[in-house]
Amino acid sequence: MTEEIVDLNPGDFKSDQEVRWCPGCGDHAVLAAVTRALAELKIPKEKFAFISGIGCSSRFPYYLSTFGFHGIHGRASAIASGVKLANPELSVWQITGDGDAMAIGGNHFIHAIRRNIDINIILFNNEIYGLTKGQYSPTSTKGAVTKTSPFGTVEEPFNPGELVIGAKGKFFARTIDSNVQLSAEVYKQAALHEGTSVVETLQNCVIFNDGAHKQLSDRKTRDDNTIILRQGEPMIFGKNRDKGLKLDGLKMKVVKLGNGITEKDILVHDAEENNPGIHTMLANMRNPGFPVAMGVIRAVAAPTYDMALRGQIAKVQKDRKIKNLDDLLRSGSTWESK
Amino acid sequence: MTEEIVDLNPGDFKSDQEVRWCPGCGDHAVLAAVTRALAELKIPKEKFAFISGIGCSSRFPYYLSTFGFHGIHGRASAIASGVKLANPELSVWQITGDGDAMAIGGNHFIHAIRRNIDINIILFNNEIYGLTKGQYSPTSTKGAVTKTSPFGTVEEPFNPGELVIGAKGKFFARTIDSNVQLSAEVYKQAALHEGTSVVETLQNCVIFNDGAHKQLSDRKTRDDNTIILRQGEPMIFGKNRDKGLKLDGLKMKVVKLGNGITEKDILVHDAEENNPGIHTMLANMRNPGFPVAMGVIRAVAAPTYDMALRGQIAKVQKDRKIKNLDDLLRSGSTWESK
Amino acid sequence: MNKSERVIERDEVVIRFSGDSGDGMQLTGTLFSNTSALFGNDLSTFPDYPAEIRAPQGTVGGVSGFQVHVGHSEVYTPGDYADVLVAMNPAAVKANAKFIREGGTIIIDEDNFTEKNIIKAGYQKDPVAEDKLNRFNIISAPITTLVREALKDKGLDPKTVLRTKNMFALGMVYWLFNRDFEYTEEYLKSKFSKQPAIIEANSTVLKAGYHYAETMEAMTPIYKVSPARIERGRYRTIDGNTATAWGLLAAAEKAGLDLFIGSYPITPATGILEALAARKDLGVKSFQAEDEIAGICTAIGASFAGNLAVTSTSGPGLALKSEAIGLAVMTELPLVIINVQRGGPSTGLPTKTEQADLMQALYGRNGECPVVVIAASTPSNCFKYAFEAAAIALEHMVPVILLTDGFLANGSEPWKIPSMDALPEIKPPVVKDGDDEFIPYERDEKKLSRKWAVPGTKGREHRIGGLEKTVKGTVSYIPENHEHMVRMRAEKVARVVSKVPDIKTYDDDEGELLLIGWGGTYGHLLTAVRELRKEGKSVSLAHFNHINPLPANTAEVFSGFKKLVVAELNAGQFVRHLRMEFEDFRFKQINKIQGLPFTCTEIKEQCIKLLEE
Amino acid sequence: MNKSERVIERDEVVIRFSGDSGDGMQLTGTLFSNTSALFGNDLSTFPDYPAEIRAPQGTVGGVSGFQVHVGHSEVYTPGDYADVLVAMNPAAVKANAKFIREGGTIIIDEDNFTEKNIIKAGYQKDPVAEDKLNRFNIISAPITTLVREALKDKGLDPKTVLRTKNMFALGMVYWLFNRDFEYTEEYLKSKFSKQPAIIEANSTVLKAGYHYAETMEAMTPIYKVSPARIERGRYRTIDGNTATAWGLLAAAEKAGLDLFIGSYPITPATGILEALAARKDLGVKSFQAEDEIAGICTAIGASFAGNLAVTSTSGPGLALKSEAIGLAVMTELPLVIINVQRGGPSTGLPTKTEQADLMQALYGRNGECPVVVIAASTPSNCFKYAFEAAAIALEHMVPVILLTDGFLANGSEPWKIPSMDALPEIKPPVVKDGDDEFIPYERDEKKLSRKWAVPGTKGREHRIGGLEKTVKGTVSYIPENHEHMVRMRAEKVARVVSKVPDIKTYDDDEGELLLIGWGGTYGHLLTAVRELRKEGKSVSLAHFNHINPLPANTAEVFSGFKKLVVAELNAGQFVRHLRMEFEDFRFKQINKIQGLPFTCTEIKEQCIKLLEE
Ligand SMILES: Cc1ncc(C[n+]2csc(CCOP(=O)(O)OP(=O)(O)O)c2C)c(N)n1
Ligand SMILES: Cc1ncc(C[n+]2csc(CCOP(=O)(O)OP(=O)(O)O)c2C)c(N)n1
Ligand code: SF4
Ligand code: SF4
Ligand SMILES: [Mg+2]
Ligand SMILES: [Mg+2]
Repeated sequence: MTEEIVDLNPGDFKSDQEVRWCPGCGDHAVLAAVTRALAELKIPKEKFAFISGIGCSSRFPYYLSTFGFHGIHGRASAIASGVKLANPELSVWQITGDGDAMAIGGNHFIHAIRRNIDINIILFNNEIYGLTKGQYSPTSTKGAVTKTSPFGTVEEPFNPGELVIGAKGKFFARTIDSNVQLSAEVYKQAALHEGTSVVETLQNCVIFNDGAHKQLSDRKTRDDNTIILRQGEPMIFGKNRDKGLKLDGLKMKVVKLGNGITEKDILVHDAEENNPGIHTMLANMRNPGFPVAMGVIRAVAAPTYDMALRGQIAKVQKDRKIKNLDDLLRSGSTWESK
Repeated sequence: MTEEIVDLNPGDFKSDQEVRWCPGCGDHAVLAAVTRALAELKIPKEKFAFISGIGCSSRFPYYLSTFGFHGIHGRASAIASGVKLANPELSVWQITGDGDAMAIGGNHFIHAIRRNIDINIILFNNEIYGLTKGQYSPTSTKGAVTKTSPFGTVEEPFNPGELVIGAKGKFFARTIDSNVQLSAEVYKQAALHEGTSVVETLQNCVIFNDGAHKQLSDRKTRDDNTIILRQGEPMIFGKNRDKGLKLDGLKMKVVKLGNGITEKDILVHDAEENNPGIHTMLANMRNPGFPVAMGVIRAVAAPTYDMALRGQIAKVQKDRKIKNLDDLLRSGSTWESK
Repeated sequence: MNKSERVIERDEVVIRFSGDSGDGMQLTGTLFSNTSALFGNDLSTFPDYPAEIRAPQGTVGGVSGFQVHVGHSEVYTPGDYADVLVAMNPAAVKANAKFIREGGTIIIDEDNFTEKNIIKAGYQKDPVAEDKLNRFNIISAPITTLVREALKDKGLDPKTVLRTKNMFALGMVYWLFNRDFEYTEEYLKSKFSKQPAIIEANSTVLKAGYHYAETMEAMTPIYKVSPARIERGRYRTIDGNTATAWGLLAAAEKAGLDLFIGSYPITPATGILEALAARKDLGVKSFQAEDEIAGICTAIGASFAGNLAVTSTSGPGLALKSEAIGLAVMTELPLVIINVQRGGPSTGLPTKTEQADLMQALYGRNGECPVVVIAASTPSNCFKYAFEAAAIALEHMVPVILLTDGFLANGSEPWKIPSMDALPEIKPPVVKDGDDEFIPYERDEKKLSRKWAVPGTKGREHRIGGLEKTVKGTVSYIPENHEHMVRMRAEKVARVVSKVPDIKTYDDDEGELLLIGWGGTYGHLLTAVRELRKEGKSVSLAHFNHINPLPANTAEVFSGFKKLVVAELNAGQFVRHLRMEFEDFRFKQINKIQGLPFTCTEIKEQCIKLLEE
Repeated sequence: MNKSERVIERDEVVIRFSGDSGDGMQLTGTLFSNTSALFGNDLSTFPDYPAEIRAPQGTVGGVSGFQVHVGHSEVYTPGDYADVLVAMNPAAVKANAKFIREGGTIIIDEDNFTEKNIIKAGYQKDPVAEDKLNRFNIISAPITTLVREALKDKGLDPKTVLRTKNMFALGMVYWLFNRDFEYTEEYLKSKFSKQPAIIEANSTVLKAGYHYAETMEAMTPIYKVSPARIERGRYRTIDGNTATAWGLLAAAEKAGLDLFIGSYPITPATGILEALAARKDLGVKSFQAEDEIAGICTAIGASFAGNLAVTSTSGPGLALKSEAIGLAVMTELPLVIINVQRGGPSTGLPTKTEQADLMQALYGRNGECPVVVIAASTPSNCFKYAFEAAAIALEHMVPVILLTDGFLANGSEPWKIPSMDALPEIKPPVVKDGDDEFIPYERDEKKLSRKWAVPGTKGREHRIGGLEKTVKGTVSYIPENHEHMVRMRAEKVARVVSKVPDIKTYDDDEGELLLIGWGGTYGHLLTAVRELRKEGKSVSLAHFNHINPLPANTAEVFSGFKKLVVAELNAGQFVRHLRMEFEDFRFKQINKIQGLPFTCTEIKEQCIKLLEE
């Protein structure tokens, strides 16, 4: 990545295009958080490439003043992989929805993750297909009544974190549109992580799935229903910061602080642990019963595909016999006709 | 599923087609194991439908005397899903390779699993593309030198078990071509399980990846390098059955029996536990250091998509107002022109 | 003067409702249309909206429109120009001014004509001057204020109050056309059955609009469009997507098979999946797949297993299905593939109409891979052609592509409800249990179709797949066998011609110019031709619903005319198909690639030019 | 008599090596070809093998063949009929008997002609009687026995011993054609550098075969095919896939860009990916994608980011790429899409050749979506056309589909090595850093191509995508803009004609019959035409490498002939393309859909018939 350091404001990352999301759509807040994160990265603007698929969320690149590519439905991971491999100097971001990434784009998504190509994936999870006006998605709650499931869905949804980890994911984080501060922070960490980073961003679709994440965004309930994980800190949460997470054998348990239970009994978050066991449990926690985990859940260092490819080319080229086409064309068996 | 009970021999399941795999290919042994399992199911032959994609392994349906469909590359899960939904009375099997299921077919694979459609997937894992003559696959060991990776691959492989569980898989088992007895047993259990069952079958490609699983099949090494899991039994293995598995905090550990460590200290296998924590660890165990787990690793009961769909239709039909097309055509606002 | 004095009797009238995406114009238009249909008018509708769910408020890009043409006699198109435009804001005026008939009426919400909104709409300052609005009869009402007023005692929040503005406009239009509220009130009651306050608010505002119009001095004369003299029988309005879905249901019932649909949502085809997902009462197995490939592949699986199998999509989705269509061709399984065309290429103009997937439907696959291609031509005859597509697929054991388009899919019209008794039986060649050898690719002598032995049928076990095979289904690389099989599959498709009715012309068998069309342009072409004929021009129309195979008498019909002109909403695809098939004719072209239907005016002008050439 | 007395001087000879898939016939054929090429012959090869890795031993389905045509003068095809057939078992005789020239020679391993094997091959009992083998000169040698004998003291296991049988046969053929061992021995040395015992065993057996032939009484006369009089220069043999890969490398070097290939393995195209994966020394970024869609989409991403981007596949893979090709068309990015055609539809005949993806290449996408289509016509000119495809893509900012086929991909021939200096520069319209506004779809006045501002370029940030857009890249639903953009994209492709050379005929500008071909049939058509001309027929050939746009002078060339006959390996696709483009001509057809190349004989026969009509 480039070493040049520049000073830009979030506003510098806004394009002149009219923002076309519905008033009240969570996407607006995500845009604000992303521009904040970008400004903090101190990288020249032309080094950013934002690649998206199709969906409401995938309109995102138009609203940034960076290089942008609005692809086709489901293929953003593949396009972004190509961009990164072609030019590893770029900071490559993928913008995608729960349908784009996990329905039609599921295969490219898990393969990009497995390969650990250094792209930053912001997955807008509104648990619905917004752009096509309200059909269920692979993350819609079982039983969800939508335009294509008038009697309720009969299928269990994916849990993005679990799928990411099952696909060998090294970085997974979660945030919510309403918490711009946290989002900006997490996006920045995703950008700094080398390798594929996935940030599930819980997003409200006011039109077709309003309130899907209400328990997690509402001022009244959010502190009891979510836990913000931070590296090295004990997993404490609650409006009064009086609840914590503890391991009970192989299972996670919510405990109340006090009555002999102190901070020392509480699990300390280690996103850098290679063993995905606890990360999976954290990613899987659901209301009611558990707080939903926010922040960087997993962030494990590992070689990236793009650097490995570069390295292999450099290694082969070091003592290469064939330096150009003329060499190649004349290599092996040839003969002269006179 | 049908109640009719029939008596058939493995031989009754062989078709009259010439088997076209290379001499020595592991696929021959899998065919033998499958016909054994089928015979034991006591289901009439016409109730079986075998669906495959493309690959050496995907030729499988031709060699069975059941209904068979040799599809296109990567799409077997989708075709099989359609067969099962169209006729839930059938025993539907998917035959697929590591390329077919996990490269091009990855998306259909994880979605079939998530939905928990009752199909039995036999995944032939030879860690190579056989039919196209030796390119690496998503399960090839990192660094593998193949026709498309002359300098070694630079990407981490999928672990099928981990991906299956990450995709909400309820049944995952592993077997190896060389152990026909175990394979037959596991295939039968897969068939009896309601919901998607995936059986990773380690298979030797004598031509393009010979010996990939040698440590696990060789008489001399196999007992120390594998552990066969059985429901309710302690996880003991080794040529002398003197080694076992134990939990050490959140990690799996191999211990030697004796010196104070007895069978009671050893983990007891519970494939039916819903929490996937231990199953993932078991599926992830690799040589050296750990034995590779064989047998049924995970088998959790859960509603299937096909039954839920049936149930929903039955429920809606119970007090339906619209019983046929004439009713439908005349429903809602209509008017008479005279 | 009293109401009756100011009545203008009209044969037909075109009304366009337009406003921001959030203004509820699609609903308003639909309610007006259904009310008119119940009244007995013939009609045709055209919804026209942006790709964004809520494009930026107040901008031209965000305008959502719904046009409806109601008539005393038959109506074939939503009309070129509107007699009445409802414009909820300046952007709606800006976007539509060019589509209003000289002297037409514009109803505006004057509360929205603030300077800010005027600028946002792209006017410099003065809409009236800039768009020469004084050519029109402008009815300016403070709708927002009046709505607030009407609901001020109801204790509703301001958002809810404003959301009823469309009902005020609708009320005004009802007065203008002398329509009653019955249908609208019923709709409100069933839609908001759990929110009586909302029902009341909407109903209050609706009446307020009506009464405002009635008492307003500057109000334009009211229009009277008497009921159409249409065939006796029971009617309903239906849009193209619903008609398609129902046609498939009818086919399943007639064939005695379960209906399976494997699809992935895509505009403008999603309505078909949605309409079928709602029909669990009729046992439909609707499967929302993870993508288009899974959509068609689950359908192929369901077809193998004996269901009437369907997959529906739009252009980009059809592209993704190409490989699997080849598999259905090779395994010779019945399959209905519905492609609701939209503007391309790539994502293109997803909410707009176009006819540019014809070549893809004919040729978008590897190898020699012919399928039957059919096109519907009105919203309601989507029922007929969906039924027919299924019948051909099932009886000839062949994949059939049914082409509709965004215009047909979203457009609606009154439709005489058919009786199921009147529809033909469908008899798929299903094989029963048995012991004699089943030969999968043995062919019917006439149709060349193979038989269908579905899993579960005793003694009929067999294997099929995508590799070339012999008649027994055995994989075969024998050169002559391949050539034979390729030719058999092509000939099987060609023989579907036995089910294709002869093409008829509107209205003469010979003449100066034959206008040739296909699919969704029918209404516009027919109207243009009828008008040209009234003007004494020697013009007729041949409109195709069968694209492959073409009707047997096509060449004969062509030979009756001096000039052959193919009109289509693309750069010339059907005309290329005709050039390939009929070397002996020369074809001229009329093409439009604007994401919009033809206007009759355009067609007439071009025909007149070509007649004079 | 001594060797020289029995020598038959021949202008050209066709040899076919055949045996079980495991018998090493592909290697044997390749070694013979390369040896002959080094000797100075011109040649053309045709490998022909089953889809299974090891089809069942001893059956006709399992026979793997390699045919090579060596000549003193120019050689354009692998030959219709073999002069010499090496048949390692009865199945090989059964499969090939009809492809041997009357009076030709068959070398068999008599140890393999057991009753069991004879029956397995599908003979009732007696191959000689059943296939009338006495028409041929049969050299029956106990090869298995002799090989065992030759290696009996080497301490090798029996499997390894038997694996050298092919070298015995090759030794016999070397004697027959008087060739030396140098190349073969060098090959063995480098291939088995770590197993000296294997090198020795193969070399021993090779010589044993040679000496056996030399001393054998019944041995046929030996053939002498003198070196070809070919142009001076340095030569190598090259197959079509390697030539394609290298052509792309040459283009990347000339354009000064990195080469990126995103592909998914598929027969018969995999060789291109493999050849490029091996070129890390030249910095190639080869990416084996998870499927074909990811293959093209990574390539599109790489193109956006400024690489020369390529994706390679065969028919079913091209079908999967259709949607994404539309994206490349819409974003107007340079992209080379290589389709190595094989037998279709669906999985079809994966290892066989065919030309049935032409319509898919032209039309297999949603919307109005034209691309440039080019076809190579010999194994070695795949280099030239791959280079050209890249040059057009880069300079005109347009996706280009390059069609080759299984016959070209696997076939090989001697090739005069070009010098990089002699190849033209490639100048993509790359934009440098800058502050003035960058307008993404501003077009070059002549070519109508847009400029290429790649991420990382300061001040050139912009957004593109698959929706319709204005010249500034802003999404636009404006009707007129859409029509304009559709026409611009089409016109841009049409203007590539400026890079397309005029079509030349072999050999006259006018005459009775013009045979018209395209792509991989060149050698066969040319040979047939040359032979017909020798027989005094007024026949010429126009062979097309440029399919879209077609050469500017096409119509002019057509007008010089009375009869136009289009020959292709499909049911008639190029002929349909010509019918659409040239209404004024009538075309006749010669078609073959058997997974095999034409034979010159077939073409000649059909031309003569058509001449007489
Ligand atoms: C190939 C293809 N299939 C389907 C579509 C239609 N489509 C557009 S966006 C979308 C899903 C959108 O859902 P999501 O990705 O969750 O994004 P959101 O709109 O919710 O942000 C679908 C099905 C398409 N454009 N292209
Ligand atoms: C659409 C498509 N892409 C690619 C291929 C080529 N292809 C056939 S099988 C195969 C991979 C085979 O590997 P695997 O699934 O592991 O099966 P195996 O042969 O190893 O049993 C590939 C790439 C194809 N037939 N179709
Ligand atoms: S439909 Fe939903 S996701 Fe889309 S812009 Fe509107 S609120 Fe946002
Ligand atoms: S190539 Fe490998 S996988 Fe395929 S049949 Fe041969 S041994 Fe089996
Ligand atoms: Mg969504
Ligand atoms: Mg494999």
